Amino acid sequence: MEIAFWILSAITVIGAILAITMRNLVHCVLSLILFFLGIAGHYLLLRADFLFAVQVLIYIGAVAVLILFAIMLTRHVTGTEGPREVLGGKWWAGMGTAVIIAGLLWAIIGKDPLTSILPVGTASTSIAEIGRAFVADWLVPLEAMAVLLTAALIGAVVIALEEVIRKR
Amino acid sequence: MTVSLAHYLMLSAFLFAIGLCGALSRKNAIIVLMGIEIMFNAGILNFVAFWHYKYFASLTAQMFAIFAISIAAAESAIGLALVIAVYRHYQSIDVDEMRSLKG
Amino acid sequence: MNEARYIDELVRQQWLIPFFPLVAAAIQSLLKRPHRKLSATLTIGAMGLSCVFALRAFFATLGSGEHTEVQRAIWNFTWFKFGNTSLDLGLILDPLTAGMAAMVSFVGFWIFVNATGYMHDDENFTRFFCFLSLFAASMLGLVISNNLLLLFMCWELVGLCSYLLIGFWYFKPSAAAAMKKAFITTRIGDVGFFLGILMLYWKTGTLNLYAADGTGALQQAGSLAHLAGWWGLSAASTIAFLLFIGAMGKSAQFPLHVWLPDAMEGPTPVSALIHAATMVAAGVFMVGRMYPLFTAEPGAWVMDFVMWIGCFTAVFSATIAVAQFDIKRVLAYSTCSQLGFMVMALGAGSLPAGQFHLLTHAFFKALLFLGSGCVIIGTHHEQDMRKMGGLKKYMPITFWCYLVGMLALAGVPPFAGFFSKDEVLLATFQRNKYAWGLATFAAFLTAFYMTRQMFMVFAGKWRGGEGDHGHGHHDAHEDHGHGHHGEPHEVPWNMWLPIAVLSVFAIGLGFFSHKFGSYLGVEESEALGGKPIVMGLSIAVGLLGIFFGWVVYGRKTMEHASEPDPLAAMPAGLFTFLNRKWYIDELYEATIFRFTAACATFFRFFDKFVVDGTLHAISWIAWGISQVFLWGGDELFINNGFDSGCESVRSGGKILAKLQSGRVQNYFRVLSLGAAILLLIYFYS
Amino acid sequence: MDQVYKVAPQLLKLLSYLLGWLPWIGKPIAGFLSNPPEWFIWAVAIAVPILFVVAVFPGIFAYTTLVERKALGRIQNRIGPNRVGRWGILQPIADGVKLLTKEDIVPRSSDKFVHFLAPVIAVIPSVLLFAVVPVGAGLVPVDLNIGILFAFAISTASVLALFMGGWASRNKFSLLGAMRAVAQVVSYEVPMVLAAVAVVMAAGSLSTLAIAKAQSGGILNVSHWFVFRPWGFVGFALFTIGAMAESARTPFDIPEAESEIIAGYHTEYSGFKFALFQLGEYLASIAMAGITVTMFLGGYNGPGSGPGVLGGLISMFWFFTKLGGMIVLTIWIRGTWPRVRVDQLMSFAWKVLLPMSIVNIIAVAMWHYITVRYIAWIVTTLWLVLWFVTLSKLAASETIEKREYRYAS
Repeated sequence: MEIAFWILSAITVIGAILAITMRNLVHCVLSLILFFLGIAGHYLLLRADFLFAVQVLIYIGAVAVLILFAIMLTRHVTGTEGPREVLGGKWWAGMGTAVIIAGLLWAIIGKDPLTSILPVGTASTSIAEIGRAFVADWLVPLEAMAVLLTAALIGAVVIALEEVIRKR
Repeated sequence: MTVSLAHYLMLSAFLFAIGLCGALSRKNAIIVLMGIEIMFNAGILNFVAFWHYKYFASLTAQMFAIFAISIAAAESAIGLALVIAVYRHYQSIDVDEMRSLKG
Repeated sequence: MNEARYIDELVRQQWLIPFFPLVAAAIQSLLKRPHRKLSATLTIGAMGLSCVFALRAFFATLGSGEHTEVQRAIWNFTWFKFGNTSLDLGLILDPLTAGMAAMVSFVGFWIFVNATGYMHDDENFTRFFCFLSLFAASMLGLVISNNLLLLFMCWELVGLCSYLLIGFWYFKPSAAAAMKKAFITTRIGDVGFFLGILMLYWKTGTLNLYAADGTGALQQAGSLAHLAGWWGLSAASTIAFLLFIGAMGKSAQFPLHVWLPDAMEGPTPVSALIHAATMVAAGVFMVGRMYPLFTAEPGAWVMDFVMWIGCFTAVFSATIAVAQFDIKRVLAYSTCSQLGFMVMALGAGSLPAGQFHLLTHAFFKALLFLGSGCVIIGTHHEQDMRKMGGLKKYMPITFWCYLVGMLALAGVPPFAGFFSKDEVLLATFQRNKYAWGLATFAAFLTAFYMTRQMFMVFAGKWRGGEGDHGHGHHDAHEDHGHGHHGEPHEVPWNMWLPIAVLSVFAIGLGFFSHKFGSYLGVEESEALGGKPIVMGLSIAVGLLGIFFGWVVYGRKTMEHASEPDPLAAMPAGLFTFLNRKWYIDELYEATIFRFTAACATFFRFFDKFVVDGTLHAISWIAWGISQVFLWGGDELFINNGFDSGCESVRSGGKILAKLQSGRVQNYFRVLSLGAAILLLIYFYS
Repeated sequence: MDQVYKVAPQLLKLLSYLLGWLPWIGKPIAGFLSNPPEWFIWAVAIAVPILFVVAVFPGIFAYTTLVERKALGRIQNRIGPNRVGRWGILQPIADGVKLLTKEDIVPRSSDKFVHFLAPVIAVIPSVLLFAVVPVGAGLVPVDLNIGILFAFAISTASVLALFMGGWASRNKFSLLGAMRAVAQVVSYEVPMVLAAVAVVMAAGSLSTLAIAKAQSGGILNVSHWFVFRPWGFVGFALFTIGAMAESARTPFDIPEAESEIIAGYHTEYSGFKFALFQLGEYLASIAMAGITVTMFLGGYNGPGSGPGVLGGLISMFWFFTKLGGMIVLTIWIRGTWPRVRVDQLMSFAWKVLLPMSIVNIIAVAMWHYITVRYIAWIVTTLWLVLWFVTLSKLAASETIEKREYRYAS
C-alpha cells in the first residue's frame, strides 16, 4: 500500500510536471497520459474499481485522443513549438499564484486534524450498487448529464464545423 | 508510515498547483486546457480520497466523481472545439494573441 | 362523507384536464402545414374534453356550497428523488381551482372555435393551434397544481406560450419587439416570485400548498406569521410580498404593466385568450391561491400595498384607455384596469370579490376581444377605430353581442360585470374610502371609454373606405385572401357563435354573485354595511359614464377618419398625455436607459481624468525629481517634462487598460489570486 | 487469482496422478503434490495464469500467423509456407529469428524516444487484456468485478501505441495511418461497448466469470449461450465487427492499407520493433476473440464442462476450441472480403452499428420484461429485424450499379 502510493504519486507528479513543461506538444500529451494513468492507479489503490475503469476509458481513451487530434488539426504535424517563446506573458504571476496556493493548501491540510485519519473500510463498492444508485437516487443528475453531454457533443461539432457551413 | 488522508490531500493539492501553474503560465491554449484537466483530476482524486477514508459506506462521492469526470470530458470537447475554431480564425492557438475582447 | 370521497377520487383524475391539450399540442407539433382541419379538430376536441372534465370537477365541488367548511381534495406524489431529498408535486381540487379550471377550459373552448375563423387565412395555422393547445395545457396545469414548483413551471410555460403567440407574426418588427417586451417584463416579476418560492421553501421546507397531514405551506401560514421576515414584515407577509411581485408582472399591475398593451400585436384570439381571459388572470389566481399567506399577519402593509397597486392600476389604465384609437388597445388597457380592480379587491381583503370579478371579467372580456376580432375581420384587418363606424348596419350580430359585453364591462345592471364590480367596490369601501373613491372614478371612466368605443365603431357612417390604407395604422398583416378593401361584412358562424354563447354568460353569470362567497368557503362580511350606497353610486357612475360618452361621441358621430378626437380639446395636452400612455415607456427610457448610460459616461470620465490624472501626477512628480537630480536644467525640465508627462498619461492608461486585456489567462490569474486570498482567509479564521 | 487459487490444488492433484507413473522420482513428487504446502499452492496459483499469458497465448499467436498464411494461401489458390519443417510447422520460429536478427532502423528525424516506446506500449495492453479472459471454469487470472469494463478501458490504450508509432516516425504515410487508426478505433469502440452493455444487462454483472457462468446450463450446456438469443446474435455480430475493426484486421485494415499508405503507422519499423507491433496486434485480436467467446459463445461452457478437474479440463478444451474457431473466422473474413473505404468505415460505424447497438439494448430490456418466452422471442426478433432493415435501407444511400466488365470476359 505505502510503496504503491509513493510510486503512483511519483508517476502522477512527474507526469503532471512534464505535461506542462515539455516543449513538444505531443510529448506533453503523452506525459499527461502518464499522469492520468497514475491517477487511475490511485483509484485502484483507493478501491474505486469502477472509477479506475472510467478514468482509463474516458481520460486516456477519449480526452487524450481528443487533445491529440486537436494538436494535429492546429499545428504542423511535428507538434514542436519551434524557436518561439513557450511561456506566456507574465508567467511569473501564474507560477507565483500556483506556489502560493500550493503552500496555503498544504498549510491548511497540515493544520486540520481530520486529515490524519486512516481508512475505515476495505471491500470495494459493487458495480451493481453504483448502477442501482444511478437509476434510482441519481436519476435526474444522470439525465441532466445525458442532456449536457448531448449538448456538448452538438456544440463541439457546430463550433468546429463553423467554417464549413459558412463556405457553403 | 501508513498513508493517511493527508497524504492524498497533499498530493492532490500539489497536482492542483501544478495544473494551475500550467494553465496560468503557458502560451499554448491546448496546454492551458491540459492544465485545467490536471486540476480537475486533482479535485476528483480529493473526492475519492475522502470517500475512501471517511465516507466509505456512502456512494455519493463516487457518483460525484463520475459526474465530474463526465463534465470534464464535455468541457474538454467544447474547449478543444473552440481551440480549433480559434485556430481557424487567428491561425494561432497562442492565448496571448487572442485578445480581441480587449477593453 | 360520501361526497368527500368522490372528490378524493376526482382529484386523482385532475391531471386529465391539462393532459388532453398537451397531447394535442404534441401531436400538432409534428403536423405539416396543410393539415389545418385536423389541427383545429384536435385542439378544439381536446379542449372540449378537458372542459368536460373540468365541469365535472366543478359540479362535484358545487355541492359543498351549503357547508361552511371548504371541500378540498389533494393528491401529492413524489416526482423524483434527488439523492436523499425528494421533490413532491401535487394536484388539488377545491372550489377555487374547479371554478377557474371550468372557466379557462370553457372560455378557451369558444375562443378556439373563434380562432378557426380568425386565423382562416394564415398559412401557419397548425403552428398557431399547437401553441394555443400548449398554452391551454399549461394554464390548466397552473390552475390545478397543489405545489408551488408545479405552479411555477406552468407559470413559466404560460409565459413562454404568450411569448410565442404574441410574436406569432414575428416578421412584424412591432410583434417581435412586443414578444420580447412581454417576456422580459414578466421575467422581472418572476424574479420576485422565484425569491418568494425559495423563501417559502426555506421557511417551511415544503412547496406543497396543502398536505393531508397539515404540513402544507399554506397550512403553516399561521406559524409563519410569527417568524420575522424582511422589511419589517413577518415571514408570511414577506413571502406574500415577493409572490405578489410575480403576480404584478403576470397580471400587468402598475410598474410592470407595460407589456400588456403591446401584446396586442398577436392575433386577436390570442389577445382574447391570453391577455384578457386567462393568462393575466394567472397572477390574480395565484394571489388568490396563496391568500392564506397574505392574510396571515393582520395589519401588515402588504395588503395595503396590494390594494393601492390595484387601485392605481385601475384608475391609471382607465384614463389611458380613454385616449386610444386602436380598438384592441382600448380593450387592453381596460383589461389592465379590470385586473387592477381584482387585485384591489384582494388587497381589500375580499377573496370572493376578486375571484368572482376574475371569472365574470374573463367571460365578457373574452367576448369583447372576440367581438373586436370579428370587427377586425369584418373590416378587412382594420384596427383603427377612427376608420370604422356604422358597423351596426353591416354586422348586426357582432354589434348586439358586443353591446352586451360593453354593458357588462361598464357595470350596468343586470349584466355580470355590475355584480362583480359591485362586490369589488363594496369590499374596497369597507376597507378604505379613498381607494373606493378612486375606484368609482375608474368605473366611471370604464363606462365612458366603452361608450366611446361603441359609438366610434358601430355608430355613424362607415369611414373605412376613405383615405389611404397604405400607412397610418399598425396593420402590416400579410396579404390576405380578401383582395380588396370593400364594405364590411358579417363574419361567418364559427366566429359569431362563440361571442353569442359568451354573451349569454355575460348576462347571466352575475346572478350567482351572492353564492360565490359561500362557494369559496368565505363568510360574507355583511356586518360592515355600506351596500346600498356603493351599489347606488356604482349604478350611477356607470350610467353617468355612458351618458357622458353619448354626449361627447354619440350626439355627433365622427365624419372622417382624420377628424381629431373631441376630447383632444381638453386642456394642455392632457389627451396626448393619455394617448401616449402617461409617457411610461418614455419614462422608462428616460430613467433606466439614461441611468445606465450616465453611469457608463461617469465611469469613463472617472477612468480618464481621475485615475489617469492621478497616475499622471505621480509619474510627473517622480520624473521631475529625477530630472532635477540628473540635469536640473530648466529647459530640459520643461520640455521633456511635458513630453514625458503626456507619455506617462498614456502609459498609465495602458496599465489600466491591461486589466481589460481580453487575455483569458489574465482573468484566470486574477481569479486564482482571489482563490488564494480566500484560502488565506480560511487559514486565519 | 482467487479462483485459480481454488483450482490449483486440484490441478496439483491431477499432476500427481500423472507423475505417479514415472519411475524413481515419481513417487516422492506425487506425494509432495498430493499434499502440497501452502506456499506451493500460492506459487502455482500465480504461475498458472502467468504461464497462460506468457506462454500459451504467444504460442497461439505464433501458430495463428502460420495458420493464417496457410489459410490465405489456400483461399488465394497457392500453397503458403511449406519449407521450414513439415507443413511449414517451424515457420513462426524462423520468422521470429529473422525479425530478431534484422537491422533495427530508426529514421534520423524521428522522435527517438517515442519511436522506441510505441511498440512496447502496443504489447502491454494486449497482454493485460488476458487478465480478464476466463479460459476454463473458474480459471481467470484476475476476477475483477469490473471485468468487461477493464477490458475496454485497456483496449483503448492500444490507440496510443498506434498514434505514437505513426507520429514519431515523421513519415506522412505513418501519420496518415496513425490518424486513420485513431479515428477508426475510437469510432468502433462505441458500438462495441454498447453491444457489450446488452450482455452485461442480461448477465447482471460486469465480471467475465459471472458472464460465462450465466450462460451455463440448458441443453448440453449449449442452449443458454447468448448467441442463441435474438439480441445475443445481433450483439455477437456487432461485437465481432467492432473487435475486428478495433484490432485493424481486414476488411478494416485501412490504418495499414498497403496499397494506399505502404504500411501505415509501422512503415518505419523494422526488426524486433515491427515484430512487437505484430505481436501486440495479434494478441489483442486473440484476446478480443476470447472476450467474444466469453460474452456470446458461452465462454468455457460446452458439453461436459463444469467444476472439478475433469470438468475444468473439458471447459478449457471448449474455450480453446471456440477461440480457434473465432480465429479461423477472422482469417476467413480477411481472405474473402475487400477492404472498406474510410468514409464507408466511418458511416458504417456511426449510422448502422451505433443505432443497431442501442436498439439491441432495448431488445434486451424487452427480453427481460416479457416473461413469456415465446412472445419474447417473437417481439425481440421482430424489433431487431425491423430496425436492421430500416437502418440498412437508410445506410444504402447510393444505389450501387452493377459493374460492367468491359475488358474482361
